[in-house]
Parts: sequence; C-alpha cells; structure tokens
Amino acid sequence: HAQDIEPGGSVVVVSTQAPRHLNPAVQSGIATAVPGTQIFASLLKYDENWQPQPYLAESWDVAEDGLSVTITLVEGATFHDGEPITSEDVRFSIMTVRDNHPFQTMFEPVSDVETPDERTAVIKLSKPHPALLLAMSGALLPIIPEHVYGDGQDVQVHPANSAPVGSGPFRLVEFDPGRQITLERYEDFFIEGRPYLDRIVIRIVSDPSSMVLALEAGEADILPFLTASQDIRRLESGEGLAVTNRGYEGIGAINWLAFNTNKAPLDDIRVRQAIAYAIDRDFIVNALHRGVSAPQRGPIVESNPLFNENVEAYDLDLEKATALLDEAGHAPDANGTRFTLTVDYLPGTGEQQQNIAEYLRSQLPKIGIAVEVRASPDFPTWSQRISSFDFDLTMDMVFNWGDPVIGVHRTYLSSNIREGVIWSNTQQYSNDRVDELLEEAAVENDPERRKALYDEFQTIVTDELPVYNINLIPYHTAYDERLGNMPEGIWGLMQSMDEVYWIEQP
Amino acid sequence: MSASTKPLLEVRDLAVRFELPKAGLFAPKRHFHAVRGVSFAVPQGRTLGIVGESGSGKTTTAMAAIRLRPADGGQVLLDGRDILKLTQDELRRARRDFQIVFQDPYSSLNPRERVGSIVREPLDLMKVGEPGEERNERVRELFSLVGLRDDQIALFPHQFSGGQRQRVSIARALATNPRLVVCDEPVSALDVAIQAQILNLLRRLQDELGLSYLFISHDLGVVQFICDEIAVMYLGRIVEYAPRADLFRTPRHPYTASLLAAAPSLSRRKSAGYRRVSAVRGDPPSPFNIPPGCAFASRCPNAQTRCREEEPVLRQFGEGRVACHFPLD
Amino acid sequence: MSEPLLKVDDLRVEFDTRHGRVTALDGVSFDLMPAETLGIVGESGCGKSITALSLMGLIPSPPGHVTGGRIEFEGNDIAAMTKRRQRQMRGHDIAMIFQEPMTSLNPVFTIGDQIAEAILLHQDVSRGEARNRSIELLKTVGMPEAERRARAFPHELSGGMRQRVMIAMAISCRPRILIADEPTTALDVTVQAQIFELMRGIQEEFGVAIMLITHDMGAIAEMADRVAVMYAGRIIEEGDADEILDNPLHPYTRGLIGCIPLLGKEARDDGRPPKLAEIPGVVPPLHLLGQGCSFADRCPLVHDRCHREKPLLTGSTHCVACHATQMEAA
Amino acid sequence: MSVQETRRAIKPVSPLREAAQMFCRNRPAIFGTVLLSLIVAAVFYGTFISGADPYEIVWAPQAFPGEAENIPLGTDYMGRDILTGLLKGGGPTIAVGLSAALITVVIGISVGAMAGYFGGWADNALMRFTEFFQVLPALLFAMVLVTLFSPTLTTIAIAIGIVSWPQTARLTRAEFLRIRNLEYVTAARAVGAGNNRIIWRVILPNALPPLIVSATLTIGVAILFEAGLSFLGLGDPNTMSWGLMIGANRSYLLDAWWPVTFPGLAIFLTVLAVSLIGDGLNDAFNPKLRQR
Amino acid sequence: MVYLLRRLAFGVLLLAGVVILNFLLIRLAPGDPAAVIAGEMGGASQEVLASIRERYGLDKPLLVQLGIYLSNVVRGDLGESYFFNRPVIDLILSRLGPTILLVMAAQLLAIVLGVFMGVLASLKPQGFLSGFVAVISTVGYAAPVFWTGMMLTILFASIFPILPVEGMSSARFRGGTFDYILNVARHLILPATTLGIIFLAQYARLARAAMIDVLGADYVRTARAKGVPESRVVFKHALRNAVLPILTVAGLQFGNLISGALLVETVFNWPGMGRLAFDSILRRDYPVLLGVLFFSAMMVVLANILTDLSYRLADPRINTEGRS
Ligand SMILES: Nc1ncnc2c1ncn2[C@@H]1O[C@H](COP(=O)(O)OP(=O)(O)OP(=O)(O)O)[C@@H](O)[C@H]1O
Ligand SMILES: Nc1ncnc2c1ncn2[C@@H]1O[C@H](COP(=O)(O)OP(=O)(O)OP(=O)(O)O)[C@@H](O)[C@H]1O
Ligand SMILES: [Mg+2]
Ligand SMILES: [Mg+2]
Repeated sequence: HAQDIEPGGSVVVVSTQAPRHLNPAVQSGIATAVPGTQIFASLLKYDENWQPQPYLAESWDVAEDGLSVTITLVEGATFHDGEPITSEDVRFSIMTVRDNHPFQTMFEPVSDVETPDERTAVIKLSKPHPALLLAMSGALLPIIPEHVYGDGQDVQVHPANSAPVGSGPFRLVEFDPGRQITLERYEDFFIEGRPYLDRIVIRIVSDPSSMVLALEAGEADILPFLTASQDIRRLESGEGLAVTNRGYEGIGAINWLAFNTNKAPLDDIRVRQAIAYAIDRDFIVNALHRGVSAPQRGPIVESNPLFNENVEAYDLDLEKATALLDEAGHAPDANGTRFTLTVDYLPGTGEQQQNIAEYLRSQLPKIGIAVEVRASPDFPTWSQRISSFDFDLTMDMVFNWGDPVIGVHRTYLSSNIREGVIWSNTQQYSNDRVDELLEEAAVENDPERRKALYDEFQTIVTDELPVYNINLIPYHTAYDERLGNMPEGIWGLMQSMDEVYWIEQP
Repeated sequence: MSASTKPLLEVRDLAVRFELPKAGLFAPKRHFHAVRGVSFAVPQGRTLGIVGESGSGKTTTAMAAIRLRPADGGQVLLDGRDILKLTQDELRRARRDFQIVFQDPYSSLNPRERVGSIVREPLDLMKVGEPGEERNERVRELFSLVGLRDDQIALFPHQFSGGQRQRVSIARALATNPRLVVCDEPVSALDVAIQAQILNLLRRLQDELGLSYLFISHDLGVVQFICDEIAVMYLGRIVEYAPRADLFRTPRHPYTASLLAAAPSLSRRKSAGYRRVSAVRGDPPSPFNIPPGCAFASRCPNAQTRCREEEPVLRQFGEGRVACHFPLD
Repeated sequence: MSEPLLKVDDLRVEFDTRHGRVTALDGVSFDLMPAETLGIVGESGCGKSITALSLMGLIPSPPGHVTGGRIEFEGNDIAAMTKRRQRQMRGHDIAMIFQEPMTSLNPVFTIGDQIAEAILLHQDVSRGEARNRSIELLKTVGMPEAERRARAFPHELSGGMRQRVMIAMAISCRPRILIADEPTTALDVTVQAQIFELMRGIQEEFGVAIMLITHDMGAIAEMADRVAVMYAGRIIEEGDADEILDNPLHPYTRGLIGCIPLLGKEARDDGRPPKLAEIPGVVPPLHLLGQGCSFADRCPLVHDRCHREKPLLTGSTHCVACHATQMEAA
Repeated sequence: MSVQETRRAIKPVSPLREAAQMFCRNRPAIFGTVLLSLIVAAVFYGTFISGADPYEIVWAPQAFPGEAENIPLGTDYMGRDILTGLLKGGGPTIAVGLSAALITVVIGISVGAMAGYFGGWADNALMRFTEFFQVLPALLFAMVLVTLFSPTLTTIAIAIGIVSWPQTARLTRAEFLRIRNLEYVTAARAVGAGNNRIIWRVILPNALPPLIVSATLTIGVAILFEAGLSFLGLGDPNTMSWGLMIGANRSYLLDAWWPVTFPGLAIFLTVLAVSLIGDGLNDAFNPKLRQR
Repeated sequence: MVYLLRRLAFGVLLLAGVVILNFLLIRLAPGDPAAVIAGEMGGASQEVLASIRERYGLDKPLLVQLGIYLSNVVRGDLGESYFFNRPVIDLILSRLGPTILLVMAAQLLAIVLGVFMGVLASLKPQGFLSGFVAVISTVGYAAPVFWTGMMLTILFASIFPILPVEGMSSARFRGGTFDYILNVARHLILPATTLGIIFLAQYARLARAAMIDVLGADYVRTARAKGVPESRVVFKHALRNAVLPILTVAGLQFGNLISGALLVETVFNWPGMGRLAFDSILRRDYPVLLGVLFFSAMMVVLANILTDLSYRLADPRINTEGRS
C-alpha cells in the first residue's frame, strides 16, 4: 500500500518531558528516547508480538551455544553527515552503551564485538544472554557514529549529545532545551522513500491541560505518554482524535508500593501482606484511574509472555489484613492505631503516585495503620530519600524495559542493594532462591525453561512482597486520526516514526 | 523682677556645621557652616532675642546651645558648667534647668498623647516630685498657670487651637521649674490675636517665675516687645548685639537698619505718600558658599572694597557691639 | 466717582464638610475701583482666600459651592459669561498671586515656559516672541540675569525670586485687576519690602487695581487705599485705610490693631513696651456659627441682641457691622 | 487670667475613635469586615468544630457540585469533599498569611526603625542589606527557600516573611525619617527621653497607622504567596490549604472547574476583604482626609 | 554621569552579593547535586557519583567552588547546566527574550490603561468611574494571578476557543517575519492580560490618588488662574507631576512582575525564564538556578537604574548636583 501514501507534511508532538540531550546511548528515559529514536536507528525493531524485525540489521543470527550473535548491516546506510554506517560503528555503539548506559544488564555479558567486514559484526558473549536481541531495539541501542563520539571526550557530556549526527530517519534541525526539538527528514535514509514525513516538532509543554488543549485545537498532532485518566477520557471523545494504549508493552511501566523490608515493622512479611490486603486495587484502577489503567499483579508486566497468571492478587480483604497484623503482634492503641508509617511518592505524576499515597492515608487507618504522606518537592529529594533507605513506604514507578533482565532483576537481586542508587533494590530485599532463579533465567536460552524459572520467581516475590504491584501505568497516545501507520510495536513512540504519514494533511 | 548681671547662660564661640552630600564618589566631604563662632550671654531673669532672616542659623544656634543638636566647637556655660561636656546621664539631669518651646504648635506635641501626660512626661522622666498625685497636682497647677482649664487635661492635642497648644508647650517647658527657656519663634505660626495672648503670657510668666528667655524671632515688633537685649544674626554670625532701646533707636549695622526699615509700622501710610526706599537689594547669598569678607557685602548699600575682602569682627561700638567695618551712627 | 471695575454683591460660598454644609462666605459685598488698592484683613480662616478664589472662579468643587451673589466685571455679570470667556478673563483681565511661592509654580517646567504659557494663552504671538517677552517681564520684576533664569526650574530659585516670577506671570497680560493673596507672608522681611515695592511700582506703571489680602496691619497701612475687615466669612468693617486704622469702629478691628506689637509704640517706665491688647478666645469653626454675630463670644461689648441677630454692614464710606457701634452711632 | 473659651466647645474625640468613626462610615471597609468575619467564622468552624477529614474520600471523583446531597461544592479528583477542604484548608492558609505577615512586620519594623532613627552609616548599611533582598524577585526567592528547606507550613511562612519584609522596612524607615525630625521628638529629647523611649514610645505609635495598613495588606499578599507556592507544587501536602487545593486540582481543570474555582474564590474573597479593610484603615488614618 | 557610574558600581556590588548569598544558600541546603545528576542519568553507582563530583568540581571545598564560580561569572561564564550539559548563559539568553516581552507587554498595558483609568477617575473623585476604578483595583489585586490565568484559560479554551492558551507561537508555524509577529502577538494576549491585571489595578489606584493630590496642588491652581484650559491643566500640568510617584512604583514593581511572570509562564506555557527557573529548582540544576537568580536580579537592578534615570529626566528637582 506504499503507493497510496502521499509523503510530506509535518507533525507536532507535545510532551511534558524535557530531555537533557538527544543521545539515548548514555541516557535512559522517555524524554530522550522519543527524539533519540528518530535521530538514531537501532539494529532491530520489535513488532507488537514481541518479535524482532530487521532495521539497520538486515539479518541476525544467534549461535547455538548462545555465546555469539552475528549481525549483517543493510547496505548503503549513512550517518547524517554522509559517512557510511559500518560494523565499527556498531561495535563502538555497543561498547559505549555497555559502559555508559544506566541499564548495565543489557550488554554486561558482551565481551567483545568482532568486525570481520564493513557490514558484519559478531557480538561475543561471556554467557548466554537471551535479553540481547531486545536490547538491540528501540532506544536501547542507538547506532552512533564513532567518528564523532570516539574523539576521546567523555561521552556522558559530549557536546554532540545535544547536536547529534544521527543514523535514523530524521535529522536534528534545532534543539532548544526544555522548549522544542525540531527534526527534519533525512533525505539519504537507508530505507528507500522513507520517512514519509518532512518534519517533526517535539514541543515541551509544562502544563498537561495545555497539551490537551493544543491537541484539541489542532495545534499539536500527537500526545504520547498520556496517563491522566481525565485527559484520556476527554480526548477519547475528541473529534478527529484517536487514543490508544498500544505500543507501550515494551516499557512495561509498573506502578507499585515499595516496602523498606529492613525496617520494623515492615521487615515482617505479615505486615506487608496486611497492607496489601487492605489496599483496594479495583478502587484505584476503576475509581481513581477511571478504568484507564490495568491492574498489575506481579513483577513482570501482564502483557509479557513471561507473566505468571497464578500469583497472589491480594484482593481487598480487611479482615484478613487485621488478622495478619494481630498475628504479627501489633495491637491497636486506644485510638485504634497500631503504628504509623510514612509514605513517599515520586513527585510530578499526581494521579499515579500522589493520589494513591493519599488514598493510602485514608485507607490504611481502616486496619489501624496511620499514614503520613511525605511529599518531596522534586525528584532529587525523593530519590535521595529512597536510595539512602530513608523511608517506610514509597510509591514508585519502575519500568520492565521489555526483558526482565533489563528492568526486573534490578529490583530483586540482593547483589543490587546499592545505597545511593535509585531504582536499584532499594527495598533491600534479599532472598537466596530469588537470586539463584534470576541468575539462571538471565542465561537460559530455552523459552520454556526460562518461563518456568520466572514463574517461580514471581510466586516468591508476590508472597514475600518487597513491593506490592498495583497497576500498569496507563500510557496512552492521542493523535490525529488522519495520521497513518502510527508505531504499534512494543516501543510505541520510542521507535522510529519513519512509516508515519498523513492520510490527509491538515 | 531681679535683674542680676551675672549671666545664667553664656555661649562662647559656638560653631555648628552640617555635612553636605558628596559631589562624587571620591570627592572630599564638604561641610556647610551654619553657625560660625557665635557668642552671647543670657542674664538671669532677662531675655535675649535673636533675630535674623530665615536660614541665618537662629534655630541651629539655640538647639546647639542646649545640646539638642551636636555642636562642633565652642562652650556653653550654664551657671559656669559646660553643657557640651556633660555625659548623657548628667545631661539628662541637667535638662530640668533648661527647656524649649517650639515654633510650630502643630508638630511640637505628640498627637498620640493626651496633653496631660505630655506635660507630665518631664516630671516622670526627670523624677520630679512623687509619682502619682503630687505630679498630677503639678500638672493641674501648670495648666492654670498657662491659662488652660483642668477639664482639658485629658484631651488630645488636635482638640486644641494653635494658641492653646502653644500654652501646652509652655506648660511642658515649665514643668521642671527650669531657669532658662528657649523660645524658638513661639508666636510666628499664630494669628496676631493669638500671638498677643501668648506674648503677654510669656511676659507674665517671666515676671512671676523669674525665668530667663532665649527668644528667637524674625519679627522685630515681637522682639522689641519681649527682649532686653538683642542679637542680630546674618548667615551664621552675629552682626550686631545691643540692648533693645539702643538697637531700635540707633541701629549700627546696615543690615539691622534695613530690617528696621522693613518692619511693619502703622505710621507709614500710603495716604501720607509714604514710599518705601529699601536700600537692601536681592536675596541673601547661598549659605553654602559664603563669599570672603563681610557676608552682607553683596547686599549692603555702603559696601566698600574692604568689606569684600576682610571679614569684620564683632566689636564694641556705642552701647552695643557690631561686626561692620563702617558702622552707622 | 468712576464706575467700579469689579462689583461683588452678596457673595455666598458654602462647603460640604464632615460637619455638614458650612457657610464660608456669607453675603460678602464690595467694590474695587480702577487703580486703587483694596486691603482685606482678618484672622486665618475668615474667608479671605475664598473671596479671592471665587472672583477667579476657582472655588474647588466639590466640596465648594458658590450658592449666591453676583460678581460684575466692568458691569458684566461673570456668571452669565461663557466658560471660554471666563477662562480668558482669568489671567488676562484678572490675575492672581498666591501666598506660597514655594508651591505655586509647577516644579517640572522652567519658569520661562510657565510665563510664556500665560502669554501664549491670551495673546496672539509666536513662541519665540512669547519667550522674549517672558525674559522682558523677568527683567521688569527685577530678576537678575533674566535670560539665564528663564531656563531655571522653580526649585533653583529662592522664595523671593519665585514670588517675582509669580508677579511677572500675573502681569504678563497687563491685567486690570491683580489679586495678591498674602504675597509676602512666606518671605523674609527684607524681601517682603522688595515685593511691596515692586507691586507699588507695577500699580503705578500699569494702573492695575490691586486687591491685597493680608493679616499684616503694617502692610495695609503702607499699601492700601481702602480696607475691608473680615471675620468668619463676613465683612464686618470697611472704609478708607486711614479711617480704619485711626478710628476703628468694630471691637474686632480695634482688638486686631491693638494686639500687634508694632515698632514705635511708646515704652513704659521700665523701658518695656506696654502689654498688648488681647482678643480672647479663637475664631469659632464655621460649623459652629450660630444665629447671631459670630464675634459675640469674644466681644467685650456683647449683649443679648448680638446672640440673636446678625448685624448688617451699614454706613456710607466707613461701614461697620456691629450692633453696639450702630446703636452708639444711632 | 484664664482664657474665655468658645462656649460651644469642640467635643473631645480621641484620634482612635475618630478613625473608627471614619472607618465605620466607609462602606467598602464595612463590607470587607463583614466578609472577613464570615470567612473567619467558617474557618473557625472548620478548624475546631467540624470533625470531617478533608482527605477522606467521600464520593466519586470530580462529582459536580450538588450532585449528591452532602457535597454542595462537589468533589475533587480524589473524590474528596471540596466544602470540607475549604473549611479545613482556610485555617492553614490564614495562619500562613498571618504568621508571614507577623514575621514581615517584626523584621521590617526593626530594621526600618533602626535605619530611620539612627540614620548615617547604620541607615546606609541596613538599607543596602534591604536592597539585597529587594532585587531578587520575591516568589523566585521564596521558591528557592522552600525547595531547599522542604515545604512545610513553617518554612513556607518563614520564606514568605523573609522575602517580603523589605517593603515594610522601607515604609518604616520613611516614617521614622519623617517623624524623627518633627518637633515633638526633639521636645521629648529636651525633656530627657532616651533613644529607646523615643523609638518605641514616641515615634512608633505615630508611625503606626501606615504600618498597620501595610501589615493588613501584607496578610493578603502572604496569602496570595502561599497560594502561588502551592500552585507550583511547593505547598505542604500534609496540610490542606486553599492553595494546595488549586495546585492539586490544576491539571484536572479542563474536566472539572469547581475544585479550582472554589478555593480560588475563597482566596480571592479573603484577600479582597483584607485589602478592603486595609484601604478603610488607610482612609481612616489618613490625616489629609480627616482635616475636612 | 558620576551618578550613573555610582549607581552602576553599586548595582554590580549588589549583584555580587546576590550571587554569593545564593551560592552559599543553595550549597548549604540539604541535597547532593551529584546524586541529582546521577538520578537524571537513570541512577548510578558510587564510582559514577565520584566521577560526577570531580567533573563538576563538586569535590572541592565550598569556598574554593565559590571563588571559581565568581571568577567565571566575571568572565561571563555562568557554568554549565547539570541537566542539559550546556552553557547556562545560552539557556538563559534563549529564555530572556520571551520573559522580557511578557513583562514589558504586561507593564505597558498596566501603565497605559491603569494611568488612563486613574486619571479619568480622579477628575470626579466621587463619581461612578471613580468607584469603578476602586472596585477594579481591589478586585484585580485580590485574585491570585495564576487563578485568573486559569479562569481565562477555561474561558478562552473551552467556552470561546478564540485565543491560543499555550506557548509563544504555534509549533506548526512556518512563515514570514510579519506573520510570526502576529502569531506571537496573538499568543501574548492572554498571558500579558493576566499579568497586567494585577498591576493595572495598582497603577489605576496610584494614578487616581496621585492625580487627586496633584490636582489640589497650588501650582495647578496657578495654572487655572492663568486661564489654562482644563484639559491642558489635567494632561500637561497635573499629569507630568502625577507621573512621578507612578514611575517610582513602576520601577519597584519590576521584581513583582518577574514573580508574577513565573506563575503566568507556568499557566500559559510561556517559554520564558520563569519556567526555566521553576524547572531548574525541581531538577536541582543549580548552575541554571544561580544563573536565573543572577539574571533576574540584574534585570531588577537595571530596571531600578532606568527608573531612576527617567525619574531624573521627569523631575528637574533631583537633577541638580549640590542641591540647595
Ligand atoms: N539638618 C540639617 N542639615 C543640613 N542643613 C541644615 C540642617 N538644619 C538646618 N540646616 C541649615 O542650616 C542653616 C540654618 O538653619 P536654621 O534652622 O538654624 O535657620 P533659622 O535661622 O532658624 O531659620 P528659620 O527662620 O527659617 O527657622 C539653614 O541654611 C539650613 O538650611
Ligand atoms: N476645600 C475646603 N473644604 C472645606 N472648607 C474649606 C475649604 N477651603 C476653605 N474652607 C474653609 O473656608 C474658610 C475660609 O478659608 P480661607 O482659605 O478663605 O481663609 P483665609 O482667610 O484665607 O485664611 P488664611 O489666612 O489662613 O489663608 C475656612 O474656615 C476653611 O476652613
Ligand atoms: Mg528656625
Ligand atoms: Mg488664605
């Protein structure tokens, strides 16, 4: 149907997230990923069925023993400065990401990348690494030019991070930090005839209502990463607009309540379970989030094939909760209060975090736990508190990033209890069996066996509850109906928009 | 009326200067000498008048003389004691001997205080008499002395007319039985009818209490009415200093003469074809840069070269003293 | 006797105050002859300035209201004139100088401009011409270095000079009448004398009629041909200057003259001048004025009738409004 | 020898009573007073009598005002009752306003009085110091303070106080400069009063009227400030306040106007009442108007 | 001239003070900038933290850091943003324009309209208009500015969607300079009005009071006595003088304007310094925050100097040195 597509036109994307710079190789997060995946191409794409698809890599081949992967690059691919993209650049990119990206598990097993010829790269692994292919897609492995970033400067603060020479379908025209990013079609993109759009403008808007208004007024065309239920509901009924939650499976953003398992009384599993039983997940999902978000029962996103259906769901049961607390020896005082806990939350995402924290304040007293909400004015304050283990309960939002190895292990491995590092095992949960299971799963190439390992892991951690999973962050994209081929893979807009086109230009 | 010759207050060589705003960031400090070496004496029970145009330094002189403003030189002897050398504490105690009445009856009374407590304040501060009834009694006594009624004690200043306020001021000044009262133009803000009431009152009080006045005015009529001796100031200096009768009969300084010529009188009638021929021209020079020589030279009808070069000193001439190279006779 | 230049008849001005409506001028009548000087004296608040302002049509409204009376200029009723003509009259036919030379000039314009503005308003001349004339005028009023001073701002001048500027402005259009509201009270005596001299000179040169408002009896003696004495919003005595000064009829006028410590009053035995005459009490506030004579409370000659009935101004050349005096005369 | 008085003597009225009379004749000021009384009564009821919890979820989120019987002003994004929020949130809001104004007044008057009274280098130094605080935009500076020292009601009140005192200091200084040269101050010195007495007993009472007016207006400013900080998300989340209600509901503005509008109105009416009273006091104390 | 130099010199001292005060304040407050930077990168280990500290000089003693910072500031280098890894000065300069545009537009609107209303009201102090101005000025002052902005947003987004409520220009916009100006102007209407209303209220009230005062002054009476037509009395003689207190206040308002702009920029997503400041506070991007504080203080200082100068132009009384 490519013949029917009339290329051209520009698209305005609005977002509240301001990227620090545009190089996803050294920066995780949505903000950098959206423009980053337009500017840089990855080796693979992932389709909505979690299957790898060719992109910069024409083909790939995983060795029997799982200890090497051979990549063949497409022909004629060039960077935006016209230099050809070679296997050297692939090697450089993988090494840069391995050494600099915060998700260390992605390429940690990579021992070397061999480059027998310009278009062939052989990735050598020290141990089998089933997560590798996923880690080569989306924003996780941008192919960056060695001749730019390999000049010896610290790549973390490389000037080219803000003025990148990319490999993807769009090239940077202007990066106005905190305000706007303007991208333009790269004429020599390695896929013939693509991209269809001439121009992408990513505008950073501080106020969510403004974004909604802009979309309604036709001033903007795409509003990704929308989570506020009222905005979703409003835009769903908006004329000429489409709203979808597809394309976010890979991120797998889980909204959860984390326990400081090292601190009394939360070091008692029964107390954690009691709290879980006292929380009404249905109320949160259906009333607070008006049904836009999906319940999440375990540590692996429910849409991921690895999810274990049979984990304990902790449906609301106040009697059981009180019984557990009684059993744990926390008798209520004259006011009916057993003990007081503080709950922190990640600032800035009200409906997902603060509202639930506040809900806890009104809910947990029902089982005799007084709750004090402790606000952090900004992210750094919160991250400081949590990563130094200065908390009782905290709401948190952690991403699966496709493969458990990348996004799940970090929360549960006892080896990842790292003071000062946020989104490590800040719950300080430690279970030898869990450590064992995760280590095995990380190197297990057989899908069946891998699933079994993860099933057991999921059962254990939902029983022992270092975190109580609440819901999947209801990421939605609202866009102009007249846009065709909106990315539907697991990475949503953190994926190249080279196929997006205007069915009918506005 | 006792007319002792021993002075109650003697001021010697008093000097006051004010700092002027600097011209530039690094410009030197500039000063403006408002009072330049002024000496005079107020005898016990008598009145010394100081007259002069506005800005000539009358108020500054008086204020410095009772240390309400720092002096930059000179001596002020009250009964032989130098007021300028007293410590703050001594000064506070000494203040009961000298008090002041201000020009503006509207701004000299604290509007937030009842007049009774205004008059009582000096008694409290200087611990005169027993607190309580004795002081209240004294306040009532003072009220009747200055011609106010008892029932007005509890009123606020704004409920009085200008003349009545001036009476309150006088009562306050008299509260501690001072020996010297400085009157800084006490009647110039008042209507003529009221002015007469206050002048008569001041004279009566002097007779009854044996007060000494240092009386400042720019109105020669008033000065003539109340003063025994008169000092005429011009730009920070005394230019003539003489007993009343002599000054009015035979002014020695041309400036004094022109003041007298300008003073109001009912006898100079238009109907009688009176035409004023004032010899003095123009305004006083700016006090900020007084020319060398005699300060009055620029306006003086008799000025000679010497006047513009050499500053005359105050010297005995006739009955009084005069600072002029060519005094009139 | 020639026709009066200005004829004021039964002028009445009221003010809205906190105490309700008060009468500031109550039936004021007088004439002003060409080239004569009429002195108006009285204590503060008796209505002198209000009289002057109402002649200029400058009573601040609100709170003031001219509620009665008639003012004729050369036989024409001012109230009947158009607003435009009234405005022309101001400054052109009747000029006024005020008590406070410090505040009466606009601080943000040069004095040359302010004089020139008056000229431009009333005469058909060019700007340059107006400027030249204003310099001329400054010379006329004895301003040293007139050219330079024309470019000065008011704050750069002394009080005496500012009053000269006011006079220059007032005479810029050769007015027929010059109203001087206490022109010298704020000035030093030696400067006062110079201003009086200047006014006298101007009167002789231009033949203007002067209405001199003052509370200074000496100034009256020296300047005025005729005198009107005001008390609490009324004229209580009027007549030739000599008549009033030598033979005051109203007890208030007598008190007023007697209470001034004037030079040349003979001394007592001890060498001091005699005690001053006193008028007891104060001028009553306007809202407390009663039915009768407003001076009754302070009057040594007061009797019953004074509290009941307002005395009328009677007499031909020397008029007085006092029951006691009138009875005596009768 | 007593002077004969005018028979119809002026009735003695103390200046304060006179000001009170002026104030009572000022219709907007009376309106402000009544309004403020009503608000304070409601807030008092909310704080001390009503037992309702403003954080309690009582109904479906964002219920329209009057949708159910017990929620006349609707609910917010969490389903919390807005009326309860208004009643409970007024206390902290007004408390922050009052205490910030108090801090402002205390610092401002002390600094201003010292500078104005002593003059010279003390004045110079103090005024330079004041200017220091004045060149920083107040809200920005307050934001920095609040973020750096964590947002609690106390820090917020202190921060607002710290950023707003310079104006009071300047006003106080100006008044002291003016009054210290008046003759009654010299008179006080002439009868032996010391600096302390002159500053606190003579000058301050006379400088008070404009300061009272300014303090009144400062309460309003402080309330607006608190609201501004809360709006930006720098309020104290554990204490319900009007600003917090606006800030929290802000992102739901398009769907539900009432959770934002009502607290906004509450702030508006309170500040309005306070400034009407301030204006009334100003007129009442203003000697210019009183002369007539 | 000497005066101007002195003012400037003092302004520089003042700014230095502001910089030092804020630097110390920010550094002494709880919170480790290195942890913040690490957090922005997505979490990091102790070693990374140490390298970050070293990279940004955070490992040196505080006073040394201050010294380095000051000497850099003198050279026009405000450091590098922790968050964006870009020179702070670039970030600020790109935001300065919009803020100045907003602030100036609001100020202009407030002054022109406010003074006009105030003058009209002063002519009849008891009249209807006067009452109206009194009401407007208290009402405009009492409403929280962000709330007004939000109400306007509802009004112009939901009810009458005729004006843009977000941004400074359309994201889609591509066109000539003139169209661009129009586009920006349309976007400016709501923010400038919102911000202007508070100040309009104050200027109207001030102008009314000042005019009533001035109209009762002796020199106005003199002008009338000269026969000057009333309109000229009002607009030439009186207004010139009444402008003086307004000027003073206008200068002093500058800081408040910037404060207000902070809120208005947030409501209307105006891409100015206020938002940069707010974002940097939340990100603990201290170099940017310091830079913004420095720049806004500088704007206030400059505004004060300009006000002073214009005051000197408008009021000849201050102009003469060695006053008498
Ligand atoms: N605080 C001050 N600072 C600077 N100069 C001052 C100060 N007080 C007075 N002067 C100046 O000192 C000179 C003398 O002032 P002073 O008040 O003593 O005059 P005066 O003779 O009392 O005048 P007046 O008749 O106007 O009261 C004047 O030129 C005045 O401007
Ligand atoms: N705007 C006003 N509102 C109310 N009353 C006023 C107003 N202007 C003047 N008056 C009253 O009118 C009366 C006469 O005032 P006027 O100014 O004519 O007095 P005056 O004789 O000129 O006094 P002075 O010698 O003090 O200048 C006074 O009692 C005054 O209180
Ligand atoms: Mg004096
Ligand atoms: Mg008058």
